[in-house]
Amino acid sequence: MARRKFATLKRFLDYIGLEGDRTIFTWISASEGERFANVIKGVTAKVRALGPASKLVKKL
Amino acid sequence: MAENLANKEWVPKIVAIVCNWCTYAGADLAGISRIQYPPNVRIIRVPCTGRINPFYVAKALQTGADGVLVSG
Amino acid sequence: MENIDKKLREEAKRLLEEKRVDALVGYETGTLPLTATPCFITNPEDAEKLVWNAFCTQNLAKYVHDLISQHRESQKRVKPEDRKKKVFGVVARGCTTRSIVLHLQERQYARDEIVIVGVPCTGYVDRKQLSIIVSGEDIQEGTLEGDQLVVKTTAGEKRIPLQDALSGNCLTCKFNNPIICDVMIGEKAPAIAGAAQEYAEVEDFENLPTEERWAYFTKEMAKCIRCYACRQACPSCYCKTCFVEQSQPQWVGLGEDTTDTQVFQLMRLFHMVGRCVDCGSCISVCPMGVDLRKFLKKLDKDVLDLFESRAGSSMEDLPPLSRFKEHDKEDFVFNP
Amino acid sequence: MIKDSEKIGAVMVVGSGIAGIQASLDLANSGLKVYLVEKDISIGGVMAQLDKTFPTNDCSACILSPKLVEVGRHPNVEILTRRTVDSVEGEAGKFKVKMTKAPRFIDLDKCTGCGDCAKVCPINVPSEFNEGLSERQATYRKFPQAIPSGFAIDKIGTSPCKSACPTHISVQGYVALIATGKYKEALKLIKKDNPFPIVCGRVCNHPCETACMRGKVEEPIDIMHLKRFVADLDLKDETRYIPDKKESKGKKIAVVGAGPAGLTCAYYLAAEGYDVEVFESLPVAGGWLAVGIPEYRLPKDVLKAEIKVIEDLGVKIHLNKAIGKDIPFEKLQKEYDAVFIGCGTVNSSKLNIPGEEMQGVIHGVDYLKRVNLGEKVFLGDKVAVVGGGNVAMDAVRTAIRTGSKDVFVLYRRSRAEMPAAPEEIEEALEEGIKMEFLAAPKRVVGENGKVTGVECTRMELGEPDASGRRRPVEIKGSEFIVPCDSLIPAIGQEADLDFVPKESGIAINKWKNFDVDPVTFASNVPGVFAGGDVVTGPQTVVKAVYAGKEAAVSIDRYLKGEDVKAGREKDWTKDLADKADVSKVEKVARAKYPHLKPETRRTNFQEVGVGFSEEEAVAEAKRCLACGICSECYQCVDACIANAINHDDTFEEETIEVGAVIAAPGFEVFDAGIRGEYGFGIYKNVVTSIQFERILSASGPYFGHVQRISDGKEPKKLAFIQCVGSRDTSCGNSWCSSVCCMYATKQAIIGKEHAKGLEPTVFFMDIRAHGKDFDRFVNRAKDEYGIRYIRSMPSTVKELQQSNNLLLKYVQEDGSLVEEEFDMVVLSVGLCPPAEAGKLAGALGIDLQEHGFCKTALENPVETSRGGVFVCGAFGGPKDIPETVMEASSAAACASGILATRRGTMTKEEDLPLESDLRGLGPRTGVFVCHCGINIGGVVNVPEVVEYCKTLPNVVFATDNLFTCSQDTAVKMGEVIKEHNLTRVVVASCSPRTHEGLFQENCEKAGLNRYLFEMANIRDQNSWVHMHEPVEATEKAKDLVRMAIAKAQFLKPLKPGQLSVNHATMIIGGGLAGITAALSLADQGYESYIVEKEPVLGGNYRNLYFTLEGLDTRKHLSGLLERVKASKLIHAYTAATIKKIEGFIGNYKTTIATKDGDEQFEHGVVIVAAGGYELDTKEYLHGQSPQVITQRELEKLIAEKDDRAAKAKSITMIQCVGSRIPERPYCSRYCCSEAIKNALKIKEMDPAKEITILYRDIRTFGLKEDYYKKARELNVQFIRYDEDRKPEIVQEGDKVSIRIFDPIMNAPVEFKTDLLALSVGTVPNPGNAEIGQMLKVPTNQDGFFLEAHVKLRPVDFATDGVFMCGMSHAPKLSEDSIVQANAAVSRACTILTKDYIEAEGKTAYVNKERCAACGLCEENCPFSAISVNIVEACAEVNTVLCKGCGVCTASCRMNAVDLNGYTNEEELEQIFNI
Repeated sequence: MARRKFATLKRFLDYIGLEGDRTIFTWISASEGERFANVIKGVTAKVRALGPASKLVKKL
Repeated sequence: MAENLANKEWVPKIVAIVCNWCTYAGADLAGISRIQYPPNVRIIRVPCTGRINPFYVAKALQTGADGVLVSG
Repeated sequence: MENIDKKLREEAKRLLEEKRVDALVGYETGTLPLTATPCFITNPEDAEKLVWNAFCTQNLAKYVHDLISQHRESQKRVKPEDRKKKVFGVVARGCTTRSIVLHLQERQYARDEIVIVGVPCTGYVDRKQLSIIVSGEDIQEGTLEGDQLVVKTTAGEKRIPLQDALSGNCLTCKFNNPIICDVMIGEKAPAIAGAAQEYAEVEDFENLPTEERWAYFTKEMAKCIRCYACRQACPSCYCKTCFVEQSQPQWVGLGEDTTDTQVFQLMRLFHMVGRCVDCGSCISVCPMGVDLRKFLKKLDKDVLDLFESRAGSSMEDLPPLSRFKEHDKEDFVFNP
Repeated sequence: MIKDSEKIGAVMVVGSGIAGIQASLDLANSGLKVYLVEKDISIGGVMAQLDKTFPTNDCSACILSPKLVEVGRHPNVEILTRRTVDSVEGEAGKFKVKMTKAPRFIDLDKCTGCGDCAKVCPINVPSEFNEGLSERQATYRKFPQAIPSGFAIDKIGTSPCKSACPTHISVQGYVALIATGKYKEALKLIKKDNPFPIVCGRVCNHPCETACMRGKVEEPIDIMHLKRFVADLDLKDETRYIPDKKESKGKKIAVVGAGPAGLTCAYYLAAEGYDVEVFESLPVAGGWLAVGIPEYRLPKDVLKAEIKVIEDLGVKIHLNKAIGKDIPFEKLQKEYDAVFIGCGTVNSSKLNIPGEEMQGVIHGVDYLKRVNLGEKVFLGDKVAVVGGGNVAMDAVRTAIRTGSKDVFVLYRRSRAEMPAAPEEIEEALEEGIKMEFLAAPKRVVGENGKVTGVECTRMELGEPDASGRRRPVEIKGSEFIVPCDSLIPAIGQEADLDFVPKESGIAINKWKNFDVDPVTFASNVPGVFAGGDVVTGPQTVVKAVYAGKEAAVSIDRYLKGEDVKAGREKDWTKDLADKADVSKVEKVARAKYPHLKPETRRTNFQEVGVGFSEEEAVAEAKRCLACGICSECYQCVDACIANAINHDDTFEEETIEVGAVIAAPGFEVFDAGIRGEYGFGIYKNVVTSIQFERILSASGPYFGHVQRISDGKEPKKLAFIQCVGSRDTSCGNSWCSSVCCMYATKQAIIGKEHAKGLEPTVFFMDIRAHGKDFDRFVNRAKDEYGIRYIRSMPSTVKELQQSNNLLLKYVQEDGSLVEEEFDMVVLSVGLCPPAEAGKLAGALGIDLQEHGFCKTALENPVETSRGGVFVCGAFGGPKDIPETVMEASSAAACASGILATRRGTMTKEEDLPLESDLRGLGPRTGVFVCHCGINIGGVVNVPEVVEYCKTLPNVVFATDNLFTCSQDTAVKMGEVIKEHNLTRVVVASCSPRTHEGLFQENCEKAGLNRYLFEMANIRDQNSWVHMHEPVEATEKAKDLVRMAIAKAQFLKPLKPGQLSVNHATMIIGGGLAGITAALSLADQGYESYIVEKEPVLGGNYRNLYFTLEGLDTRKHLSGLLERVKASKLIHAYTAATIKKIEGFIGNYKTTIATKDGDEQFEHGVVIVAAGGYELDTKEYLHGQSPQVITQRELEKLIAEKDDRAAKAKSITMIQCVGSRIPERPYCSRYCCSEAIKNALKIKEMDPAKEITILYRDIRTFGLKEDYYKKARELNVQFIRYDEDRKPEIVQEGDKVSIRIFDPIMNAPVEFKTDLLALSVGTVPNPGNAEIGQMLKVPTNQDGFFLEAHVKLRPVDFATDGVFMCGMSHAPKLSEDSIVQANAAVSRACTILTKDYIEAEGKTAYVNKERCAACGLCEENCPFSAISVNIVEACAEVNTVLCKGCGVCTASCRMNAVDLNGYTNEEELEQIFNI
C-alpha cells in the first residue's frame, strides 16, 4: 500500500511542478549498506543538480 | 543546519524517512562497514514504510528540505 | 425530459408512500433561472417538486452521507433497543452512484440504508461557463429547448447550444449512467462522445515544462481563499474533523501563507487518490474558479494507469490504497 | 525415572543456527531456561551467509537478524559461545553436561563491538564467512550483525618463534607489523620484551629462526635482520622509541654491571618509575656488547644509541666504578632498596696447557676488550685461535682486521659441532680464514718465553655427550705442531665474584656462579637479585636480556610487597602453533641479506651487514606463515579503550545441569575438491554454491556484483552443476541434499536480477521442487527469467587458458555428446553431516545412522536414540529452512513436554521500581552524548554537542560519557534521572536497533517509564560514515540530537496492555496432525478440544499401512488413538462442525454443532489441522477400468494381500496425476516416495513382478533417495515423461495398454500392464476458506493456508494465537505432519504458558472523535489488529495483536489513528527540526 501511495505521490508532485528528483523513493534491505551509501550519494547528486529548494518552502 | 556552514559551498539538506527494519538497518550496516557518504542527510526512523504519511513529504519540503528520501 | 420528470415523481411518490424510504434527496427547480437545487422530500405529495435536467449540478451522494451520519449520530443518544433505522432515497446519476459505491466500500452506510433512483445523464450546465458565454450579463430568464439554451439577459435573448455550456467533466464523462441502482428512470443515456479524450487536458499539461506547471499550480492556488467550499461539496470529503482544523499536531498553518494554502490543497487533493469520481461539485461551488480538475484528473489517470482502478466504478473495484498487487509498477523507485 | 520435583527446568541447545535459535526462543518463551551452546564465536549458522531465501526471495539477513537480536537479548537464553560438549551424564529430566570453553581472548562483557581492534590487526586470513573470497583480520567478528556482537581473536597457540625466543618477544607480531608498514609499532612491541633490538638485530643467535615454520617450507624468515630493520629507528632521535615512564615510586635500585642483563633490568625498572643507578667498572657501558663484540658486527655508535635510550629513560650509569673496589657491596645493600647483579663473566677460561703464560698467548676476552677499547694490538702475521664459538670467530676475524695475514682456527671437533653462529663461520671463511678441525692444543711451543707455535693432537668424534654433540676423542700419537706468532685461546669465560664479600651470604653454586631462583632471579638474600652470564656462565645476549627483564619484574613485585613468584612459571612449549600442514605452502626464497663484499670488509671494522631496504624488509616479512594466526602484536590491546582484550585467556571446563538436550549442529557443506573433475580449487571461475551465495550478497566480498574470480568481469554464461556431493555413491554420499535444486534456481534468478545479461543454465538429474510453492518458483525461473534447465550431468569441466572460460562436456538425454563453453561454473554442493557429528554423538550418547546423520525415531523425527536428547535441523538429514524451523519448534515441544512441571523454576524476572510521579513536571530532558571510546569522539566534537544540547528547550541536563553502554554509566544515568527529576532521556550514541532496549532498561530501573526515552544515532549513521568530515559530522550530530530532543517532548509514558489467557486449545481437525498436537499439548499439561467433521479420528492416516522407512502406521495410529482416549485433557468431538468462532488470542469462544446439539467452549489458541484430500481424478481411465486404481488403493491391496495385486504380473504406476499441472501447479511431495514404497513392498513379496514407474521427476528427497536407489537396483523400471507428452492409456481386455514416449530411447514405447496405479495428488480441504474467514486468516492461491512467513514462521499465522499443521499447510508426508503438529504446540505454548499476554508498548490508538469508520485501516492492517466497531462507528485497536507498524496510522485520512512512540506529532516535530 505504501508503495502505491508513493508511486502516486511522486507522479503528482512532479505534475504540479515540484522537481521529481526532490522526492525519491527506494528500497534498501538490511544487508545493503553499500546500497544505502550509494543512494545517499545519488540523491545528493540529483538534488545538488537542482539547486536549493524554493518551491513550497515556507519562509519564516 | 547550523550557521557556520552557511558560507561554505551549498550542500543540499536531505531528509530521509526510513523503515527501521530495512533501510535503517542498511544505514547501520554502512556504518559498521565504514562506507563513507555525504553528511547532509538527516534520518527519521519509523517502524515500517507503511507508517510514512505522504503528508510528511510535503511538510518536509515546506520546512525547507532540499530533498526527501523515503525508503523502505 | 417531461417524461423523465414524470417517471421520477411517480417513483419517488411510490417509494415514500410504500415507506420504502423515509426521505428522498433529489433536485428541484432553483430560484434563479436555469438552475436546480437539491431538495429533501419526506411527504409523498412533495414528489411533484422533483426535477431531473441539465441544471442539476451537485452530487447528491454528499447529502445522503450527511443525512445518514446525522441520523446515526442522533441515534447514539437513543437506547440501543429503541434505535431506528432510516432509509434514504436518492436521485443518482452516474457520478453520484460512483460516490455511493465509494461510500459503500468505505462502509459509510449499508446498501439497505439507501434506495438509489438512477437517472441517465447527458451532462449539466456549468454556470461559470454560461456566464462567460453571456459575457457576464445577468440571466433574467432561460429555458432549455431541445439542445438549445434560450437565455434572456439585459442584452437580449440568446440561443446557445447546450453542448457549449456543459461542464468540462461532463464533456468527457465515461460514467453517465448509474453504476448501481434500485430503480432506473428512463432509458440509459448514450455514451458521451468526448469520453475518449478524457485525459487529453492532463496529457497536455504533463508535456509542459516543469516551471510552467509550477507556475500554473501557484497561480491557481493563489486564487484560493481557503473557504473550504470544495471540501464541503465533495462527497468524498467526509472526515469528521478535516486535517486543516486539527491540532496536535497542526498540519497546516491557518494564516495567509501561500505555501500553507498550497500544502492544504496538495493534501486535500491527495486524499482523492482513487476516490475522486469527477462529479465536478467542488469546481462548481468554488467561488474563485480554481482549476481543481486539472489536478484531480491527473490522480484519476495515474490510478488507472498504475493500479487499473477507477473510483467507484464497480463494487468489486476496491479503493486502490487498501490493497496492492505483487506486480505493481516499481518504475518510481530510485536505483543508484 | 527422575521425579518431577528433581527435574531441571533448563534445556541445553547445541548449535546455534536457525534451528538452535528457534528451539531456544520457543523454550525460553515458554518458561524454560536455555543454554545455547555454540562452538564458534557467534550464532547464526549458515543462514547468516545466505543472500536471499527461496521461494520468496526474502533477504536472509533481514529475516534472521531480528531473531538473532531477540535470542541475544532474551533474559532466559544464555548464549555460550566457543563451547564444545564433552559429555552428558544422567537421564531425561536431569542431565549433567560437561563442556570445554575455548578462549576468545576478548571479554564479551567489556567489548562494545566497535571494531577498533580489527582495524589495527596486521594479520589477514581468508574469511570463512565469505568462503575464502575475501580476507578478515585475526581479530574479527563473523559478520556485522553477529550476536554476540563482540569480537574474538583467532589464536591457535603461541607461534614457534615466540616460544623459542628466550625473551619471548612476539616475533610473529613484529614481523606482521613490518609487513604492514607499522615499523614504530613493531619497535615498541619488541621493546616490550627486549630493550636491545639494535644489538639483537645484529648479534643474536636467533633461536626464533631455528623454530620458524617457514624452515619446513624452504628457509626460515630472516627474523634477526627484520628486527635490525626496525631497531635502527632507535638510532635517530625523532624516530626512536622511549616507553612512557610511570610516576616515580621514590625507590632506589642499584645495578651492578652495565651489560645487557644489568641495563635491561635498569630499563624496565626505570619505566616502572624506579630510580635506577648502574655501576660499571669499565670506562664504557654495554659490557660484553661494548668490549667483546667487534665493531664490524656491532658498531660502537649504534650500541651507544641503544644505551642512550636507556639513559634518557632516566637510568644513571656510573662508569669506572667497580663495586668491591671503588664502592663496597655492603654500601649498595644499605643505600638501595634492591640490588641487581649482572656483571657477566669477565675472566677468560684457561686452556690449562703448558706454556699458556708465554708472551704471545692472549686470551680472547682480553684481546677483544683491548681492541674494542681502542688499543692497537698487532699479533704478528700468523695467529691461531683456539675454539669454535662466537668469541673465537670474533677473535679470528678481528685478528685479520688488525693486520695479521695468516689467521686460522683450531677446533677440537668438526664444523658441524661448532657453537658459533653459522653465518659467522660463513663470513669468516669468506674472509679467508682457515679452520683446522679435530685439532686440540696440547702445549704452547715457544722460544724465549715467546710463542712460536702450538702443539696439537688429532681428535676423532666419539659418542654424543650431554650437550648432544659428539665427544672428541684424542687419537694417541697424532701430535703435530702448528707454527704461529700468537695464540688466542677463546674457549670460555668465568665470572669474577670476588667483589661480593662472603659475609653477604649470597649463595654461589658449584660452577662459581650466583645461585638464584631460575624463574625470579632472586638470590637467597632478600633484595639481591642476579642474572645473566654471572648466573648461567657465558651465554647469549638474549638470555641475559631475559634475565634482566624477569629480575625487573621480581624487584618490582618485591618492592611492592607482592609474591615474587606467583603465576610466573610458564611452559612455553605448550599450546605451540606448529601443527599446521605446510606442504601446500607456496615457496618463496628467503631474502639475501646484503653484506659488504669480503674484499672491502676484511681489512677494516666497517659493519659487515648493510641492512635491509624497506622494500626488502616488507617482502621478507610477508613470507611469514602467521603460524599462531594471532601474532600477539598487542595492537588490539592498545586500540581497545574498553580494555576488553585478554591475550592470556585459556581453556576452561564447565559443568551445567539441564533437563533435556537439543542437538542442532547443522550440516557441513560438501568439499567440492573431492569431485576433482569439476576443477574446484584449480580453476578460478569454478565456485561452490555457498561461495556464489556470498558473491550475490550485498554484504559479500563484491557487494553483490556478480563477477568472475579470475578477472572480476561480469559473467554471461553461467552453469550450475547440481548434485555435487549428493546422490553420488562415488564419494559415498548417496543421499539427496534436498535443497540444491531450489537454491540453484534462486541463485540463477537473483544472479539474473543482479546482472541483467546473465544466461544461467542448470544441469540437473531431477528437479526436486517438493516444497510449498517450489514448483511455481521453478516455473517462474523458466518462463519469466528464461533460465535454461538441462537434464544431464556434465562429465568434466576444463579451463580454457586464454579466457579462463570453462568447457563443459555433457551427454544429452538422447545420448548425444555436447561441449559448451561457460564463463563461470557454480557447483551446487550438497549437505553433509557436520564434521563434529561423531564426537558430538559420542558426547551426547546418541546413535548416528549409516551416513553419519543423527539416527531418529520413525514415529517422531526429532527423537534420538537417547531419551531426553532431541535433534532438529540438518543433523537429522538434509532439509530446508522451514522444515528446520518446524523441527526446532517440534524438538522444543518434546523437550518441554518432559519439563512441563518445572517451567519458571530457572527463569528470571526482574523487579522494577515503581514509576515516579511525573505529574506537573513537563518535559525535563536529560541528554547523554556518547564518545564510544574514539568511535564517536574521534570524529564528532562531543563536548561541543553537549554544550549545544544545553541551549535547547526542555533540556535540563546534558553530559558526555566515554561508553554510555557500560555498567558504571548505567548506574550514573539512574542517579542523574533521580537527581534532576528527568522526565525524558535522550541518548546520542549508536543504533537504537542494538541499544535502545538496554538504555530503556536503565530508565526503568530509575523509575522512569521506558517509553520516555529517545535515541540519536550519531555513530553508525554519523561518525562512522563521515570519518573525514569532523566539522560536518559535529553539525549533523547536533541536528540529530536536536531532532531526538524535539521528538522526546511529546513522548508519553506507555503501559503495554495485558490480556488474560485461557489455557485450552481448539484443534480443528482430528487427523494425524490434530491428534499429535492434542497429545503433545496434554504432555505439556494443557487441555484441548479436537473438532473433527468425520465420525472417526485419524484422517488420511487411516488409509496408510506402512511408511517407506518401515513404520507400521496402523499400529502407530491405534496407539495414538488409545492415548487420546485415555487422556483427560483431550476432548474429541467427531462428526462435529464449527458454527462460530468469537474472540482473539487468549480469549476465544467457539460454538460447534455435534450430533448431540450445539456445544460451546472457551480456549486461548487455535491449531488448524484441517488436513487435505486426495484428488478425485478421472484421468487415465480411473473409475472406468477395473485395472486402474490409486496408489492408496494399491497399498491396501498389498497390505491386505489381495489377489488383484498378488496375481498381477506387471504393475505400472503413473506419477504426478493431477499435480504439477496448470490448474494445480504444485507438487504433492509424497507421491514419489509412496510409489517407491509400494514398488519395494511388491518386489519384496515377489521379485519377479514387473514394475514400471512413469514419472516426471523422481522426488525422493533427503535420505529417501536410498530407497529410490534400491528400487532401481531391484530392477524397477523408470520411464520419464514430459507434462505435454503424458502417457496414453487404452483398455485392452483385462489389461491396460500404455503408450509413452521414452526420452532415452528417443522413441515411443508401448506395453501392457495388469494393474495401473495412479499417484494422485492432494487438494486442499474445501472448508479452508470458511475456516479462514472465521479466524480471519488467509489461504494461498492453491487454497492451502498461508503461514506468517514461509521460512521462519511456517506454523504461525500472521494473526497471533492461530497456528497450523499438517496438510492444511501444504501436501506432506506423515512424519512431516507429526513434526509440524509438535511445532504448532511449541508455538502455542509460548502463549499458553503465560497467564497474561503482554502487548507491545508502541501500539496504535484511535481518536474516536475523528474516526469516520471507513475501514481502510482494517483492510490495511497485516495483523488483523484494528477493526471497525459497527455499533460505535469507530475503529478499535486490539493492542495485543498490534505490532506497531503504523500502516493504519499512515493510511488514515482523518488522522484518527495514531501510533504510540511514533505519533504524528512526534514525527512532524522531527521534520520541523531538520
